[in-house]
Amino acid sequence: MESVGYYILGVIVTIIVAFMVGMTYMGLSRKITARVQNRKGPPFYQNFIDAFKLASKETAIHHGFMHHAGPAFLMVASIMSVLIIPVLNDGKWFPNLNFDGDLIFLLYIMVFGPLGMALGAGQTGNPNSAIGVTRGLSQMVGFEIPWVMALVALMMQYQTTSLVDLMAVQQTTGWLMFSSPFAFLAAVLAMLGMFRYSPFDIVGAPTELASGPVSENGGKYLFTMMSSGSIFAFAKLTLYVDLFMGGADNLIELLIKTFTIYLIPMLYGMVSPRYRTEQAIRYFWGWPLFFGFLALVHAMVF
Amino acid sequence: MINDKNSQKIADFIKNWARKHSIWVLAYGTGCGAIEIPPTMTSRYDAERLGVRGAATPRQADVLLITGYLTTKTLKRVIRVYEQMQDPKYVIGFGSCTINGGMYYDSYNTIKVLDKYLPVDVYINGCMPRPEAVLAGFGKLQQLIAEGKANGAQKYKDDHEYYRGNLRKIIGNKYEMPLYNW
Amino acid sequence: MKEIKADLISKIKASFDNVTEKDYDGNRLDFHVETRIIPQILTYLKVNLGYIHLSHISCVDWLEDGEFEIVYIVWSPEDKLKVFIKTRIDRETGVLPNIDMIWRQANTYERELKEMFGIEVDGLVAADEFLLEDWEGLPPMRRDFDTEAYADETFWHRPGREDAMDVREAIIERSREEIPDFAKKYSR
Amino acid sequence: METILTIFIIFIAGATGTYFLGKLSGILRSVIFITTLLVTSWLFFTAVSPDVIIEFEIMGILMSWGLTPLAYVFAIIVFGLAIIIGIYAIKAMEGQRSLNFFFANFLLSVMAMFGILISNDLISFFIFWEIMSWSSYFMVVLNHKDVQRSGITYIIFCVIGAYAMMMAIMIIYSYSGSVMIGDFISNFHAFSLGMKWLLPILLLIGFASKAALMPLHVWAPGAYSNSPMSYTALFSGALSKMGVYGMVIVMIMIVQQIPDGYWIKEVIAWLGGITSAIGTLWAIKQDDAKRMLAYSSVAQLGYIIVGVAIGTPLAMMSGLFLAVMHGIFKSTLFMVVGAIERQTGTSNFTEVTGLIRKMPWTFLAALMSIIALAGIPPLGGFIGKWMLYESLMGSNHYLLIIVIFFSSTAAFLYCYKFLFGFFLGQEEKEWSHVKEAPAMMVVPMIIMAILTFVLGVFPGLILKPINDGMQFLGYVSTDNRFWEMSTIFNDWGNQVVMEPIVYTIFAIFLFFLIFLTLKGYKNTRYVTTKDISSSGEIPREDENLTFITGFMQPFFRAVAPVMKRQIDKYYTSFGKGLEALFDFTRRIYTGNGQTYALYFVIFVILLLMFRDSLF
Amino acid sequence: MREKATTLYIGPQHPGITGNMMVRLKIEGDTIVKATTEVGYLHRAFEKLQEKRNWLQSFTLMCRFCVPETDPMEELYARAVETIEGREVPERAKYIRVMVLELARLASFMLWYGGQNGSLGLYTMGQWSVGDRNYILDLFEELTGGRVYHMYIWPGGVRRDLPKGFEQKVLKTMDYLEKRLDDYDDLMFDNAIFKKRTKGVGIVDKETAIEHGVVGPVLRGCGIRSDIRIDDPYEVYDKLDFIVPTQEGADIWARALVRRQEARQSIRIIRQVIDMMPGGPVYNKIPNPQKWTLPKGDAYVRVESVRGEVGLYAASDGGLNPRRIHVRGAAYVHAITLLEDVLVGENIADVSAIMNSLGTCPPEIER
Repeated sequence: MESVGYYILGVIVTIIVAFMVGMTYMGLSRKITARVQNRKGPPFYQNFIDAFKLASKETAIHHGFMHHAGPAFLMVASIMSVLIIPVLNDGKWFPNLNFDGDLIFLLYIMVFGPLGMALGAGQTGNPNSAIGVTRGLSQMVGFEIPWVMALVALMMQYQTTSLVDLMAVQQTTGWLMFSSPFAFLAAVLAMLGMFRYSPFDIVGAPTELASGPVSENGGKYLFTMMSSGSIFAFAKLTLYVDLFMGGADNLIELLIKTFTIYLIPMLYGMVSPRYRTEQAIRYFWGWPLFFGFLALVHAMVF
Repeated sequence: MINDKNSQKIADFIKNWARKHSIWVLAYGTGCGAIEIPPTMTSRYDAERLGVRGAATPRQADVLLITGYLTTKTLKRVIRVYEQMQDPKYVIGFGSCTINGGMYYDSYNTIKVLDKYLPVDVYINGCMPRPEAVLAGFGKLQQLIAEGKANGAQKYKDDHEYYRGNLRKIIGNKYEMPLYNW
Repeated sequence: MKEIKADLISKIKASFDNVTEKDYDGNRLDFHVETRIIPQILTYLKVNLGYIHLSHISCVDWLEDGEFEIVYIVWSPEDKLKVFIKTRIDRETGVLPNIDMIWRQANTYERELKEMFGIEVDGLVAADEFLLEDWEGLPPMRRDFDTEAYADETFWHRPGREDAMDVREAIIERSREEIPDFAKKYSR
Repeated sequence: METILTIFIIFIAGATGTYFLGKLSGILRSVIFITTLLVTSWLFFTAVSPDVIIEFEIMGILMSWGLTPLAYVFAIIVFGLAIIIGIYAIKAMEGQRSLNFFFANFLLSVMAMFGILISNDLISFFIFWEIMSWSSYFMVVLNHKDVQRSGITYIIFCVIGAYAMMMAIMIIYSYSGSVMIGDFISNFHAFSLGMKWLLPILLLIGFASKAALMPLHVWAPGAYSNSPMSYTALFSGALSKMGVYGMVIVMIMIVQQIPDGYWIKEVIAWLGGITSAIGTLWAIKQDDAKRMLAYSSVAQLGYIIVGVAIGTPLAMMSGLFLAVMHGIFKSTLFMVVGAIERQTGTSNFTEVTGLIRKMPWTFLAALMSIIALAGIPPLGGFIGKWMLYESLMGSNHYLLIIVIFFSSTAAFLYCYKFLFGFFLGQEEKEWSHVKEAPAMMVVPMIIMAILTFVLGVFPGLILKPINDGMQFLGYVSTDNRFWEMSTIFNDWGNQVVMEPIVYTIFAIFLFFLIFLTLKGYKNTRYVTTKDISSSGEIPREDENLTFITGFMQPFFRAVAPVMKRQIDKYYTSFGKGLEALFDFTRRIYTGNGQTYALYFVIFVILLLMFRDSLF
Repeated sequence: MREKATTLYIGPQHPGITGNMMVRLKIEGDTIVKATTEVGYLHRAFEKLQEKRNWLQSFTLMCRFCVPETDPMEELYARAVETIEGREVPERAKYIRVMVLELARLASFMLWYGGQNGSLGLYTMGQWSVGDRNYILDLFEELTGGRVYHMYIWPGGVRRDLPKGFEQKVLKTMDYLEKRLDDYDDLMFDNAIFKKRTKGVGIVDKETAIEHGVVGPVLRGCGIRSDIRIDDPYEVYDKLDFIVPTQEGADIWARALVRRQEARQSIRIIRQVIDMMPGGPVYNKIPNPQKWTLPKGDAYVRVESVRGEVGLYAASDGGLNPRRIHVRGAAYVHAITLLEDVLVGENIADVSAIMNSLGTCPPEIER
């Protein structure tokens, strides 16, 4: 961190990398889904075209200030998460707002965006949006509990709330995935909900709610949300890698690890119908919660 | 430095290229043509490889696919949906019945000529058009977009009175058709 | 089948007056009845004789007689017999009894009769509109409604429809065009 | 003359003046009311220091008044809220009945709270406590509606608490012969073991009933929603904190002296956790904003009590910080509801929708307070939540942290419901006449909203006095971490610096807001909420397109097998017990709370007069 | 005063709707308190147009009645005309008709597989089954020249004989599809989430079914063994050996199981028909269509489609044109009164699944 200029440049590069990787992953997910479904599928860069097209839409409508600003809230959450989560182990190449990656702060900043977006969706006055938001919030209560249990277990076990410290621990002890297996299981099962792939795509379920909260967003608004989504996806994947897979030393390693993680919700989603809201919540309060408890017990005992 | 016209041209080219390869079709099966849309979208014909993909609500959609005849009751909804779509937007008339009424030429409840009510960019004829024909229709639309000729939205804006007048003629004054977008 | 039919005819005739029957080949039997006993005879068929399935309600416009013929078709899964209950009502003043308390789906049929033929159904509870929206004028399924004239008056027709010239021209024009690349590539 | 006494005299004079002169003219009443508050606040903030102690004797009992550093923190809440809510109340109460009584009572409440905070002896503490209870009770029954349920429930719980407290005071006095709090604390080790357990529990019952700790929270929804919103803001924001104040003293000063007193702390902490979870669940279910906020208050006080009960330095600090924050954002929210009720005539979510463009400033205040309530950075609520989690982790409360996290995540549901129900959704014709609340109501709300923001960026502003108070309680401040302006630390040495975070958040937000605004500025249009993509149909006029009835039904369906049966059972049995209690009290007394309060006072005075012959 | 319940429109422009129709839902929470079906978006006035056409011209309109499954409509019309006229149909034509009808049923089942799973968010299934459906449509294309509208079964027989080697192609396709149906089972019926989503949802019990005149798989799904092919056999169904499956559950799951077995039964029937197919002519020639009149009379014929009984009432006044053609669609019963009753108390998440399960097909309702 020699200078402010270097710092800002690094931040921008981090965001751009996150955007590109997230978009590419989503494109690859479409491609892989297509292959499973017996078809050729769009090119992997299709999402970039879609995003660019959305950005180049000529007109847009909004239903008021909150609806107008909703995607900006979402962007705050995604970019803040990217900036807080250390991308690589040494942190030289991708500098970020280094508060040691405080996990509690991260937990809360990650819900900042969805809530802002929910307010935007609320202002549209579209019942589909409101229903989608209530579903999303309910589901969030569902998967946050096992997710927090996993995190608390880790934090307690290693007496730190800092992601950087946890990554440093893994340099000596090996991947937390193996030393805290229950926390990993709980966190991965919670991740299924976090990524909102099937069977947890209840928020924007097209056949039920006609795409839910985003049903009034088009053009630049949808573009911002799409970009934010891809950045957020990258942030979440990096978080998992940092937490459980020992972080990454270089970009290639990071890509391999994140994509491996990303395959889990994607492949599960391809062959699953969608849960109803209460079923989704109950799912998270079943096995994931049990693993969460085991993780806590594990943390207490060791 | 950079010629304004040239940069405009390049920007237009890139924009049109993106629009051409990302066509989001509104999920609205207005008529019996809707039966050939699933095959077009699914594994054998797979329109997604051309960037064609469904959109759930009009705010996100680029293309309004009029799959066949429009009854007067549907016409009102179609026009409302069309007006809620964002520019640039395109209309594909699908099937013979959108062109000249097809076999419903003497029906009291279907319109015969779609382009009196909506600015149609591409017609796909046949009853019913095969998925290949639908793909060809999308190909034609892509071609028009690339050439910058698919400007139906502008036409609709310019001739709004004309289109609205034609609509009024059918639905009379009883039905409240709010002037939302214009 | 013959015995079943004979049994049915005797039972119906014993319970209702002014019933004339007409026998057909196969599993079909017609009864011509008065309009007012329609609910009773249908209830009787459903409750006492096992004709539990209302298959169809149709209406034929006999313009020259000035009457509508309403046909109720019921079916018994045990007898394997289709029974047609036919009745005639006046085109202008006729009122049909409501039978949707016997079979719920009759409600839909009656809504359609009301809208398409303008037949009043006594005691029908349903929304005003069924298939048409803001329809004014003659109910369209009446035979004196001229759909072609209405269409000509209301809608545009693309010129050239008479001999389909435009389509032919389009086909010729189309055949001169280059086949698009992707069509070459992907069409089977 | 001593400043403290001056403040009291001004309060009493102000209350009397408000009541009697207010009958002459409304303006005079407002002037007296606001002058009283302004003068006393000014005196408090400028002239009162925590050192001065005055002692005097009434009826042979030594009274000792003085402001401890701990009480100073609470006094800040009381006076800060009182002045802001006072300004708000003048406009908000316009045109309502018995205003003289309201404003006089308001002043009495503030005075009583101040009295509680300065009392160093148990007798005056108790007297002020009772004054506070009565005055708040009169506010609950001010509207003369639902007196039977809300009013009687409230006074019964007041009395339960007061009896428990009084019993404790009697015991203390009869054992040690002194009513000084300081004496009691220093002599506590001399009590027998049974007394050592009984006294704190009695006192805790007394305080917990005011802080609405489960199972003593039953009165809260009715009382909060039944009093005028201008008072509920004070009620929930400041008055309930008096219970917390008492609990802090008991938990830290007394419980620590009990051998195995650890268990009391654990039980109270768990009660606090469960209170927060159940309060949250009930809050989500409410369709009326007042009741929702009431249950939300119960839940939030649960967090505070958890922090206080855990008692590690960080936990205590988080508890006190949350107390301050809760005072700010909850009173803002009650003020918002008051404003909405004033402008629309209802506080029910299912009736009001789409006010955002009619009442933008109110919305802003509500938004900021809700973000603070939800604990989302960068506003002040986050600091408290952060410290609470860190302290729970530092003290190894594995499961409690999950309970707290559950309730604070579930709190998002009612937070969203509050904003959505009032401000978002369809803009209906029915409410097209609604105007923004008058400036005198909006400005206090906005000031409070800004406060939540300022405290979020610079928590040190309030952490400094809290730290002083904690030193008074016996916490040794080892490093300077407690009064760093913008940084918060946990027990393990991790830290969060708020300032750069806040700046980054605002930078990103503004960047994208500008991007969204400027990109295609000319072609971006505002459209009404009637022009939604409702599947191509045009909605009919009489159709309700706002989704608010049964808002979180799927969530409740999911929690039903886990929670619902137990809650129901608990509540029905508790309700039955409560009704039996009602009947019992009604048989003894006339059923009128005011009469009963009089009996009670006489009883207390008699006891005090004949104390020598009794013990 | 506004209503307490929220209004939610499912359709006409909605990804979850089964066609161009609308269900107006009143919801409280996510529970439906009232549902109203609104139709008429597809009303083309076929029956009016047919009165203006002659008997053969009317036939071309027939297959457009219900798009997902066009052949039963042609069969209905052909049989109605034959019944009124008393025209004989050659034996081979009957077998070909059964084959075509069963192929159409199978194609429709494949579409249902896609629709039912798409409504629950399992899009992979839709991609598979709708893609495989193309193989059946290929057969149709070879046989009739059209993928969707065949106009093959017409009064007096079928339009032309089977092409050379067609039977083998059909059998090969059947082998392939049978294999694929097992894959579908793995994806769909072995799926715990699918089971959770469909069990106990959209219940149509026996009483409701009889009260509403429910037909087809919905009726069989509540335990009543009823099938037009057995009860009121037409063509050569009485000579064929097949099972009519029933289930007791009366919910979406039960109906899905019924359809799953029926799809296999269709394959079985097709194999039998090809096995038993006699030689001979396929077409009993009709007179000059411009002068073709039918005797005065009426007929009501029924066919078992995928959604259940489809009937057609035809009346002739002895003239060149039909006096009245009136189609009774299965969806006519299912999509309006039944759907309105079934949806009450259900979750909004299940609306689309219930509609798919009941077989609501709007073009058949509105005609």
